[in-house]
Amino acid sequence: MSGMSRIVKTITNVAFPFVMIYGLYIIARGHLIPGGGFQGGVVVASSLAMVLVAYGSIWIVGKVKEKNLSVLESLGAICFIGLGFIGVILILFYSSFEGSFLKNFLIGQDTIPIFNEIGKGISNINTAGIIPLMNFSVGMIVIAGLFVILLVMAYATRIKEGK
Amino acid sequence: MSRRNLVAAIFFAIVAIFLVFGALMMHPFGEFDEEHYPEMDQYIIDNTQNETGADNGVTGVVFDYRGFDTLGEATVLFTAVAGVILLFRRLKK
Amino acid sequence: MIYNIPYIAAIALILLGLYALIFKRNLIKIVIGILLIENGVNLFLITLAFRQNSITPIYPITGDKSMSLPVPHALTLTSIVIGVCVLALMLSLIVHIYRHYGTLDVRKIGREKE
Amino acid sequence: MLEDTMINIVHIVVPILIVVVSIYAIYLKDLIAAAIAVSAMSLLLSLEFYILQAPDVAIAEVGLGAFLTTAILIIAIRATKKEEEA
Repeated sequence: MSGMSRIVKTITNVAFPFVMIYGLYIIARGHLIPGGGFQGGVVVASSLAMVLVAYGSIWIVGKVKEKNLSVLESLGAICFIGLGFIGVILILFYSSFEGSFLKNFLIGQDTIPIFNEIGKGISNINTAGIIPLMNFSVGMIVIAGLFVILLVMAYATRIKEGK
Repeated sequence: MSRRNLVAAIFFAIVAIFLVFGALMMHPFGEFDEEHYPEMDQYIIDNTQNETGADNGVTGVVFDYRGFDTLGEATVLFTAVAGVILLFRRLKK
Repeated sequence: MIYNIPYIAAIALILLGLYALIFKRNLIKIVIGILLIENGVNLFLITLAFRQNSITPIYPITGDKSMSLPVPHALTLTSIVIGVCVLALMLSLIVHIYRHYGTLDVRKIGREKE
Repeated sequence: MLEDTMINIVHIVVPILIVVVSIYAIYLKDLIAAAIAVSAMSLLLSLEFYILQAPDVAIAEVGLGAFLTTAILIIAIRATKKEEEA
Protein backbone atom coordinates (compact mmCIF):
# COMPACT_ATOMS: atom_id res chain seq x y z
CA MET A 1 0.00 0.00 0.00
CA SER A 2 1.36 3.37 -0.96
CA GLY A 3 1.38 6.29 1.45
CA MET A 4 -1.60 8.32 2.54
CA SER A 5 -2.12 12.09 2.48
CA ARG A 6 -0.05 14.78 4.19
CA ILE A 7 -2.48 15.26 7.10
CA VAL A 8 -2.28 11.61 8.12
CA LYS A 9 1.52 11.65 7.97
CA THR A 10 1.75 14.76 10.17
CA ILE A 11 -0.59 13.39 12.83
CA THR A 12 1.33 10.09 12.80
CA ASN A 13 4.60 11.98 13.37
CA VAL A 14 3.10 13.69 16.40
CA ALA A 15 1.37 10.68 17.96
CA PHE A 16 3.96 7.95 17.33
CA PRO A 17 6.50 8.71 20.16
CA PHE A 18 3.83 9.04 22.84
CA VAL A 19 2.20 5.70 22.02
CA MET A 20 5.57 3.94 21.87
CA ILE A 21 6.75 5.34 25.23
CA TYR A 22 3.43 4.38 26.80
CA GLY A 23 3.91 0.81 25.61
CA LEU A 24 7.47 0.63 26.96
CA TYR A 25 6.20 2.00 30.29
CA ILE A 26 3.60 -0.74 30.47
CA ILE A 27 6.30 -3.37 29.84
CA ALA A 28 8.72 -1.96 32.41
CA ARG A 29 6.23 -1.67 35.27
CA GLY A 30 4.19 -4.74 34.44
CA HIS A 31 4.54 -6.34 37.87
CA LEU A 32 3.19 -3.32 39.75
CA ILE A 33 0.39 -1.83 37.63
CA PRO A 34 -2.07 -3.43 35.16
CA GLY A 35 0.09 -4.49 32.26
CA GLY A 36 2.89 -6.84 31.37
CA GLY A 37 4.81 -8.21 28.43
CA PHE A 38 1.85 -9.07 26.20
CA GLN A 39 -0.04 -5.82 26.65
CA GLY A 40 2.94 -3.49 26.30
CA GLY A 41 4.19 -5.39 23.25
CA VAL A 42 0.77 -5.08 21.67
CA VAL A 43 0.72 -1.30 22.25
CA VAL A 44 4.21 -0.85 20.72
CA ALA A 45 3.23 -3.05 17.75
CA SER A 46 0.13 -0.85 17.31
CA SER A 47 2.29 2.26 17.04
CA LEU A 48 4.55 0.59 14.46
CA ALA A 49 1.47 -0.54 12.52
CA MET A 50 0.23 3.06 12.52
CA VAL A 51 3.46 4.13 10.80
CA LEU A 52 3.06 1.22 8.36
CA VAL A 53 -0.45 2.30 7.38
CA ALA A 54 0.45 5.98 7.06
CA TYR A 55 3.68 5.72 5.07
CA GLY A 56 3.11 2.58 3.05
CA SER A 57 4.83 -0.78 3.15
CA ILE A 58 7.32 -0.08 0.33
CA TRP A 59 8.86 2.80 2.28
CA ILE A 60 9.06 0.63 5.43
CA VAL A 61 10.74 -2.26 3.61
CA GLY A 62 13.39 0.17 2.39
CA LYS A 63 14.16 1.14 5.98
CA VAL A 64 13.72 -2.05 8.02
CA LYS A 65 15.06 -5.43 6.99
CA GLU A 66 12.83 -8.39 7.71
CA LYS A 67 15.77 -10.55 8.80
CA ASN A 68 16.65 -8.13 11.61
CA LEU A 69 13.15 -8.48 13.06
CA SER A 70 13.47 -12.26 12.92
CA VAL A 71 16.74 -11.98 14.84
CA LEU A 72 14.99 -9.84 17.48
CA GLU A 73 12.22 -12.39 17.89
CA SER A 74 14.66 -15.29 18.20
CA LEU A 75 16.64 -13.31 20.77
CA GLY A 76 13.54 -12.87 22.90
CA ALA A 77 12.73 -16.57 22.77
CA ILE A 78 16.32 -17.52 23.68
CA CYS A 79 16.24 -15.11 26.65
CA PHE A 80 12.97 -16.66 27.89
CA ILE A 81 14.15 -20.27 27.67
CA GLY A 82 17.57 -19.36 29.07
CA LEU A 83 16.00 -17.74 32.13
CA GLY A 84 13.99 -20.92 32.56
CA PHE A 85 17.06 -23.15 32.42
CA ILE A 86 19.13 -21.10 34.89
CA GLY A 87 16.82 -22.39 37.61
CA VAL A 88 17.86 -25.95 36.69
CA ILE A 89 21.57 -25.24 36.21
CA LEU A 90 21.95 -23.66 39.66
CA ILE A 91 21.32 -27.06 41.27
CA LEU A 92 24.80 -28.15 40.10
CA PHE A 93 26.53 -25.36 42.02
CA TYR A 94 24.44 -25.03 45.17
CA SER A 95 23.46 -28.33 46.68
CA SER A 96 20.88 -26.80 49.01
CA PHE A 97 19.06 -25.06 46.17
CA GLU A 98 15.58 -26.39 45.38
CA GLY A 99 15.37 -25.64 41.69
CA SER A 100 13.11 -26.52 38.80
CA PHE A 101 12.34 -25.22 35.33
CA LEU A 102 11.15 -21.57 35.39
CA LYS A 103 12.05 -21.30 39.08
CA ASN A 104 12.07 -17.74 40.38
CA PHE A 105 15.65 -17.96 41.67
CA LEU A 106 16.19 -14.30 42.51
CA ILE A 107 13.44 -13.97 45.11
CA GLY A 108 14.26 -14.62 48.74
CA GLN A 109 17.96 -15.38 48.12
CA ASP A 110 21.15 -14.17 49.78
CA THR A 111 23.89 -15.42 47.43
CA ILE A 112 23.98 -12.12 45.54
CA PRO A 113 24.27 -9.85 48.56
CA ILE A 114 23.15 -6.39 47.45
CA PHE A 115 20.77 -7.26 44.62
CA ASN A 116 17.49 -6.95 46.49
CA GLU A 117 18.43 -3.50 47.80
CA ILE A 118 18.81 -1.94 44.31
CA GLY A 119 15.94 0.35 43.48
CA LYS A 120 14.24 0.11 46.86
CA GLY A 121 13.62 3.83 47.02
CA ILE A 122 12.28 4.24 43.51
CA SER A 123 8.81 2.93 44.34
CA ASN A 124 10.00 -0.68 44.80
CA ILE A 125 10.68 -1.38 41.14
CA ASN A 126 12.99 -4.34 41.88
CA THR A 127 10.82 -6.58 43.99
CA ALA A 128 9.81 -9.44 41.75
CA GLY A 129 12.99 -11.39 40.93
CA ILE A 130 13.05 -12.55 37.32
CA ILE A 131 9.52 -11.44 36.41
CA PRO A 132 10.62 -8.05 34.90
CA LEU A 133 13.28 -9.79 32.82
CA MET A 134 10.66 -12.24 31.53
CA ASN A 135 8.41 -9.27 30.77
CA PHE A 136 11.14 -7.77 28.60
CA SER A 137 11.79 -11.01 26.70
CA VAL A 138 8.09 -11.67 26.06
CA GLY A 139 7.70 -8.05 24.98
CA MET A 140 10.48 -8.53 22.41
CA ILE A 141 8.79 -11.66 21.05
CA VAL A 142 5.40 -9.99 20.74
CA ILE A 143 6.67 -6.74 19.16
CA ALA A 144 8.77 -8.48 16.51
CA GLY A 145 6.23 -11.23 15.78
CA LEU A 146 3.17 -9.05 15.25
CA PHE A 147 5.08 -6.43 13.25
CA VAL A 148 6.61 -9.09 10.98
CA ILE A 149 3.16 -10.59 10.34
CA LEU A 150 1.68 -7.20 9.37
CA LEU A 151 4.71 -6.17 7.28
CA VAL A 152 4.88 -9.38 5.26
CA MET A 153 1.14 -9.45 4.59
CA ALA A 154 1.01 -5.78 3.58
CA TYR A 155 4.08 -6.02 1.33
CA ALA A 156 3.04 -9.23 -0.42
CA THR A 157 -0.46 -7.93 -1.26
CA ARG A 158 0.61 -4.42 -2.26
CA ILE A 159 -1.04 -2.69 -5.18
CA LYS A 160 1.37 -2.89 -8.08
CA GLU A 161 1.93 0.43 -9.80
CA GLY A 162 2.18 0.92 -13.54
CA LYS A 163 0.24 -2.20 -14.39
CA MET B 1 -34.46 -25.61 1.54
CA SER B 2 -32.19 -28.41 0.54
CA ARG B 3 -31.45 -31.49 2.61
CA ARG B 4 -28.04 -30.19 3.71
CA ASN B 5 -29.55 -26.98 5.08
CA LEU B 6 -32.26 -28.97 6.90
CA VAL B 7 -29.71 -31.18 8.68
CA ALA B 8 -27.60 -28.14 9.56
CA ALA B 9 -30.64 -26.33 10.97
CA ILE B 10 -31.55 -29.31 13.17
CA PHE B 11 -27.97 -29.52 14.49
CA PHE B 12 -27.94 -25.78 15.16
CA ALA B 13 -31.23 -25.95 17.07
CA ILE B 14 -29.99 -28.81 19.30
CA VAL B 15 -26.76 -26.98 20.16
CA ALA B 16 -28.69 -23.75 20.81
CA ILE B 17 -31.10 -25.48 23.22
CA PHE B 18 -28.28 -27.04 25.23
CA LEU B 19 -26.28 -23.80 25.43
CA VAL B 20 -29.25 -21.66 26.50
CA PHE B 21 -30.27 -24.12 29.23
CA GLY B 22 -26.66 -24.19 30.41
CA ALA B 23 -26.58 -20.41 30.62
CA LEU B 24 -29.81 -20.28 32.59
CA MET B 25 -28.66 -22.90 35.10
CA MET B 26 -25.35 -21.25 36.02
CA HIS B 27 -24.84 -20.01 39.55
CA PRO B 28 -25.89 -16.37 40.07
CA PHE B 29 -23.63 -13.74 38.56
CA GLY B 30 -20.88 -12.66 40.92
CA GLU B 31 -21.77 -14.78 43.95
CA PHE B 32 -19.90 -17.82 45.25
CA ASP B 33 -21.44 -20.11 47.87
CA GLU B 34 -19.63 -22.95 49.73
CA GLU B 35 -20.16 -25.40 46.91
CA HIS B 36 -18.40 -23.23 44.33
CA TYR B 37 -15.79 -21.64 46.58
CA PRO B 38 -12.55 -20.97 44.60
CA GLU B 39 -9.85 -22.43 46.86
CA MET B 40 -6.98 -22.29 44.34
CA ASP B 41 -7.58 -18.66 43.43
CA GLN B 42 -7.91 -17.68 47.08
CA TYR B 43 -4.55 -19.35 47.81
CA ILE B 44 -2.92 -17.44 44.95
CA ILE B 45 -4.45 -14.14 46.08
CA ASP B 46 -3.25 -14.65 49.64
CA ASN B 47 0.30 -15.76 48.80
CA THR B 48 1.29 -13.96 45.60
CA GLN B 49 3.11 -11.13 47.37
CA ASN B 50 5.23 -13.47 49.48
CA GLU B 51 6.02 -16.14 46.90
CA THR B 52 6.56 -14.17 43.70
CA GLY B 53 7.17 -10.64 44.94
CA ALA B 54 4.84 -9.09 42.38
CA ASP B 55 2.00 -6.81 43.39
CA ASN B 56 0.01 -7.66 40.29
CA GLY B 57 -1.60 -11.06 40.77
CA VAL B 58 -2.18 -11.69 37.07
CA THR B 59 1.51 -11.21 36.25
CA GLY B 60 2.41 -13.56 39.07
CA VAL B 61 0.14 -16.23 37.63
CA VAL B 62 1.29 -15.75 34.03
CA PHE B 63 5.04 -15.82 34.66
CA ASP B 64 5.45 -17.85 37.82
CA TYR B 65 2.64 -20.27 38.65
CA ARG B 66 1.79 -21.02 35.02
CA GLY B 67 5.06 -20.37 33.21
CA PHE B 68 4.63 -23.38 30.94
CA ASP B 69 1.49 -21.81 29.45
CA THR B 70 3.46 -18.72 28.53
CA LEU B 71 6.19 -20.88 26.95
CA GLY B 72 3.60 -22.65 24.80
CA GLU B 73 2.03 -19.36 23.80
CA ALA B 74 5.42 -18.01 22.66
CA THR B 75 5.89 -21.20 20.63
CA VAL B 76 2.53 -20.68 18.92
CA LEU B 77 3.41 -17.07 18.04
CA PHE B 78 6.77 -18.20 16.63
CA THR B 79 5.11 -20.90 14.52
CA ALA B 80 2.53 -18.43 13.17
CA VAL B 81 5.24 -16.00 12.07
CA ALA B 82 7.14 -18.83 10.37
CA GLY B 83 3.97 -19.97 8.59
CA VAL B 84 3.08 -16.51 7.28
CA ILE B 85 6.61 -15.88 5.98
CA LEU B 86 6.63 -19.33 4.34
CA LEU B 87 3.28 -18.76 2.63
CA PHE B 88 4.19 -15.34 1.19
CA ARG B 89 7.77 -16.14 0.25
CA ARG B 90 7.13 -16.69 -3.45
CA LEU B 91 4.94 -13.61 -3.91
CA LYS B 92 7.43 -11.08 -2.69
CA LYS B 93 9.40 -10.38 -5.83
CA MET C 1 -32.39 -13.83 36.44
CA ILE C 2 -31.74 -10.23 35.41
CA TYR C 3 -28.16 -10.41 36.67
CA ASN C 4 -27.32 -13.37 34.43
CA ILE C 5 -27.19 -11.02 31.44
CA PRO C 6 -23.40 -11.39 30.76
CA TYR C 7 -23.81 -15.19 30.58
CA ILE C 8 -26.65 -14.78 28.09
CA ALA C 9 -24.58 -12.30 26.05
CA ALA C 10 -21.69 -14.79 25.86
CA ILE C 11 -24.04 -17.58 24.74
CA ALA C 12 -25.58 -15.23 22.14
CA LEU C 13 -22.13 -14.42 20.74
CA ILE C 14 -21.28 -18.12 20.46
CA LEU C 15 -24.59 -18.90 18.72
CA LEU C 16 -24.19 -16.01 16.24
CA GLY C 17 -20.69 -17.23 15.38
CA LEU C 18 -21.99 -20.78 14.90
CA TYR C 19 -24.75 -19.47 12.60
CA ALA C 20 -22.20 -17.65 10.44
CA LEU C 21 -19.98 -20.73 10.43
CA ILE C 22 -22.75 -23.04 9.18
CA PHE C 23 -24.95 -20.97 6.87
CA LYS C 24 -22.65 -18.35 5.31
CA ARG C 25 -20.76 -19.18 2.11
CA ASN C 26 -18.16 -16.41 1.93
CA LEU C 27 -14.80 -17.39 3.46
CA ILE C 28 -14.20 -14.03 5.15
CA LYS C 29 -17.65 -14.18 6.76
CA ILE C 30 -16.70 -17.61 8.11
CA VAL C 31 -13.53 -16.09 9.59
CA ILE C 32 -15.65 -13.37 11.23
CA GLY C 33 -17.81 -16.12 12.73
CA ILE C 34 -14.75 -17.79 14.24
CA LEU C 35 -13.77 -14.40 15.73
CA LEU C 36 -17.21 -14.07 17.31
CA ILE C 37 -16.98 -17.54 18.92
CA GLU C 38 -13.56 -16.66 20.32
CA ASN C 39 -14.77 -13.39 21.85
CA GLY C 40 -17.78 -15.16 23.35
CA VAL C 41 -15.57 -17.69 25.10
CA ASN C 42 -13.34 -14.91 26.43
CA LEU C 43 -16.36 -13.04 27.79
CA PHE C 44 -17.61 -16.23 29.46
CA LEU C 45 -14.27 -16.81 31.23
CA ILE C 46 -14.04 -13.22 32.48
CA THR C 47 -17.63 -13.38 33.69
CA LEU C 48 -16.80 -16.51 35.72
CA ALA C 49 -13.93 -14.63 37.39
CA PHE C 50 -16.07 -11.78 38.72
CA ARG C 51 -16.98 -11.52 42.41
CA GLN C 52 -19.55 -9.11 43.70
CA ASN C 53 -18.13 -6.03 45.46
CA SER C 54 -14.53 -6.81 44.49
CA ILE C 55 -11.46 -5.00 43.15
CA THR C 56 -8.83 -6.02 40.59
CA PRO C 57 -6.19 -8.54 41.80
CA ILE C 58 -3.52 -5.90 42.45
CA TYR C 59 -2.15 -4.94 45.86
CA PRO C 60 -2.48 -2.77 47.98
CA ILE C 61 -5.97 -3.66 49.07
CA THR C 62 -8.19 -1.07 50.72
CA GLY C 63 -11.07 -1.75 53.08
CA ASP C 64 -12.65 -5.18 53.47
CA LYS C 65 -13.19 -5.83 49.77
CA SER C 66 -12.31 -9.12 48.10
CA MET C 67 -10.41 -9.61 44.83
CA SER C 68 -11.61 -11.06 41.55
CA LEU C 69 -10.01 -14.38 40.57
CA PRO C 70 -6.63 -14.10 38.75
CA VAL C 71 -6.34 -17.49 37.00
CA PRO C 72 -9.13 -16.98 34.40
CA HIS C 73 -7.60 -13.58 33.58
CA ALA C 74 -4.27 -15.25 32.77
CA LEU C 75 -5.94 -17.91 30.63
CA THR C 76 -7.88 -15.26 28.68
CA LEU C 77 -4.70 -13.26 28.11
CA THR C 78 -3.06 -16.29 26.51
CA SER C 79 -6.17 -17.03 24.47
CA ILE C 80 -6.36 -13.53 22.94
CA VAL C 81 -2.77 -13.60 21.61
CA ILE C 82 -3.22 -17.10 20.17
CA GLY C 83 -6.44 -15.93 18.47
CA VAL C 84 -4.62 -13.24 16.50
CA CYS C 85 -1.95 -15.74 15.36
CA VAL C 86 -4.61 -18.15 14.10
CA LEU C 87 -6.42 -15.27 12.35
CA ALA C 88 -3.25 -14.24 10.48
CA LEU C 89 -2.63 -17.81 9.28
CA MET C 90 -6.26 -18.24 8.14
CA LEU C 91 -6.25 -14.98 6.18
CA SER C 92 -2.93 -15.84 4.49
CA LEU C 93 -4.42 -19.13 3.30
CA ILE C 94 -7.55 -17.29 2.09
CA VAL C 95 -5.46 -14.87 0.00
CA HIS C 96 -3.72 -17.87 -1.62
CA ILE C 97 -7.07 -19.57 -2.31
CA TYR C 98 -8.38 -16.41 -4.00
CA ARG C 99 -5.31 -16.12 -6.22
CA HIS C 100 -5.59 -19.76 -7.29
CA TYR C 101 -9.34 -20.13 -7.84
CA GLY C 102 -10.49 -16.53 -8.36
CA THR C 103 -13.44 -16.82 -6.00
CA LEU C 104 -14.28 -16.84 -2.31
CA ASP C 105 -17.48 -18.91 -2.52
CA VAL C 106 -17.21 -22.21 -0.70
CA ARG C 107 -19.41 -24.09 -3.21
CA LYS C 108 -17.30 -23.10 -6.23
CA ILE C 109 -13.85 -23.82 -4.82
CA GLY C 110 -12.37 -27.03 -6.23
CA ARG C 111 -14.95 -27.53 -8.98
CA GLU C 112 -13.40 -25.40 -11.71
CA LYS C 113 -10.94 -27.89 -13.13
CA GLU C 114 -13.41 -30.69 -13.90
CA MET D 1 -26.12 4.13 46.29
CA LEU D 2 -26.25 6.18 43.11
CA GLU D 3 -22.92 4.67 42.04
CA ASP D 4 -24.25 1.11 42.47
CA THR D 5 -27.32 1.94 40.43
CA MET D 6 -25.19 3.39 37.62
CA ILE D 7 -22.92 0.31 37.56
CA ASN D 8 -25.96 -1.98 37.43
CA ILE D 9 -27.37 -0.04 34.50
CA VAL D 10 -24.03 -0.27 32.66
CA HIS D 11 -23.90 -4.03 33.39
CA ILE D 12 -27.22 -4.36 31.57
CA VAL D 13 -26.67 -1.92 28.67
CA VAL D 14 -23.18 -2.89 27.45
CA PRO D 15 -23.84 -6.64 26.77
CA ILE D 16 -26.97 -5.74 24.80
CA LEU D 17 -24.91 -3.32 22.68
CA ILE D 18 -22.28 -6.04 22.10
CA VAL D 19 -24.91 -8.45 20.79
CA VAL D 20 -26.48 -5.79 18.52
CA VAL D 21 -23.13 -4.80 16.98
CA SER D 22 -22.20 -8.46 16.40
CA ILE D 23 -25.53 -9.00 14.62
CA TYR D 24 -24.50 -6.14 12.30
CA ALA D 25 -21.12 -7.84 11.74
CA ILE D 26 -22.94 -10.94 10.45
CA TYR D 27 -25.67 -9.11 8.52
CA LEU D 28 -23.77 -6.53 6.46
CA LYS D 29 -22.94 -7.43 2.85
CA ASP D 30 -20.03 -5.00 2.50
CA LEU D 31 -17.03 -6.78 3.97
CA ILE D 32 -15.11 -3.65 5.05
CA ALA D 33 -18.20 -2.47 6.95
CA ALA D 34 -18.33 -5.88 8.62
CA ALA D 35 -14.66 -5.52 9.65
CA ILE D 36 -15.43 -2.12 11.20
CA ALA D 37 -18.34 -3.70 13.07
CA VAL D 38 -15.97 -6.35 14.46
CA SER D 39 -13.67 -3.54 15.60
CA ALA D 40 -16.54 -1.75 17.39
CA MET D 41 -17.55 -5.04 19.02
CA SER D 42 -14.02 -5.50 20.39
CA LEU D 43 -14.00 -1.95 21.76
CA LEU D 44 -17.30 -2.49 23.62
CA LEU D 45 -16.01 -5.87 24.84
CA SER D 46 -12.94 -4.20 26.33
CA LEU D 47 -15.24 -1.76 28.16
CA GLU D 48 -17.15 -4.74 29.54
CA PHE D 49 -13.87 -6.35 30.68
CA TYR D 50 -12.95 -3.14 32.48
CA ILE D 51 -16.29 -3.08 34.30
CA LEU D 52 -15.79 -6.73 35.29
CA GLN D 53 -12.53 -5.76 37.10
CA ALA D 54 -10.01 -7.14 34.58
CA PRO D 55 -7.92 -4.18 33.31
CA ASP D 56 -5.06 -6.41 32.06
CA VAL D 57 -7.35 -8.20 29.64
CA ALA D 58 -8.95 -4.88 28.67
CA ILE D 59 -5.60 -3.43 27.55
CA ALA D 60 -4.75 -6.54 25.53
CA GLU D 61 -8.20 -6.65 23.93
CA VAL D 62 -8.21 -2.99 22.93
CA GLY D 63 -4.79 -3.32 21.32
CA LEU D 64 -5.16 -6.65 19.59
CA GLY D 65 -8.88 -6.86 18.96
CA ALA D 66 -9.71 -3.33 17.99
CA PHE D 67 -6.54 -2.38 16.10
CA LEU D 68 -4.45 -5.26 14.77
CA THR D 69 -7.34 -7.59 13.92
CA THR D 70 -8.98 -4.83 11.87
CA ALA D 71 -5.68 -4.05 10.13
CA ILE D 72 -5.09 -7.69 9.15
CA LEU D 73 -8.73 -8.11 8.02
CA ILE D 74 -8.62 -4.98 5.83
CA ILE D 75 -5.28 -6.00 4.29
CA ALA D 76 -6.77 -9.39 3.38
CA ILE D 77 -10.05 -7.90 2.08
CA ARG D 78 -8.17 -5.43 -0.12
CA ALA D 79 -6.28 -8.31 -1.75
CA THR D 80 -9.54 -10.18 -2.52
CA LYS D 81 -13.14 -9.25 -3.28
CA LYS D 82 -14.86 -6.45 -1.36
CA GLU D 83 -18.48 -7.64 -1.72
CA GLU D 84 -20.22 -10.79 -0.59
CA GLU D 85 -22.17 -12.29 -3.50
CA ALA D 86 -25.87 -13.02 -3.06
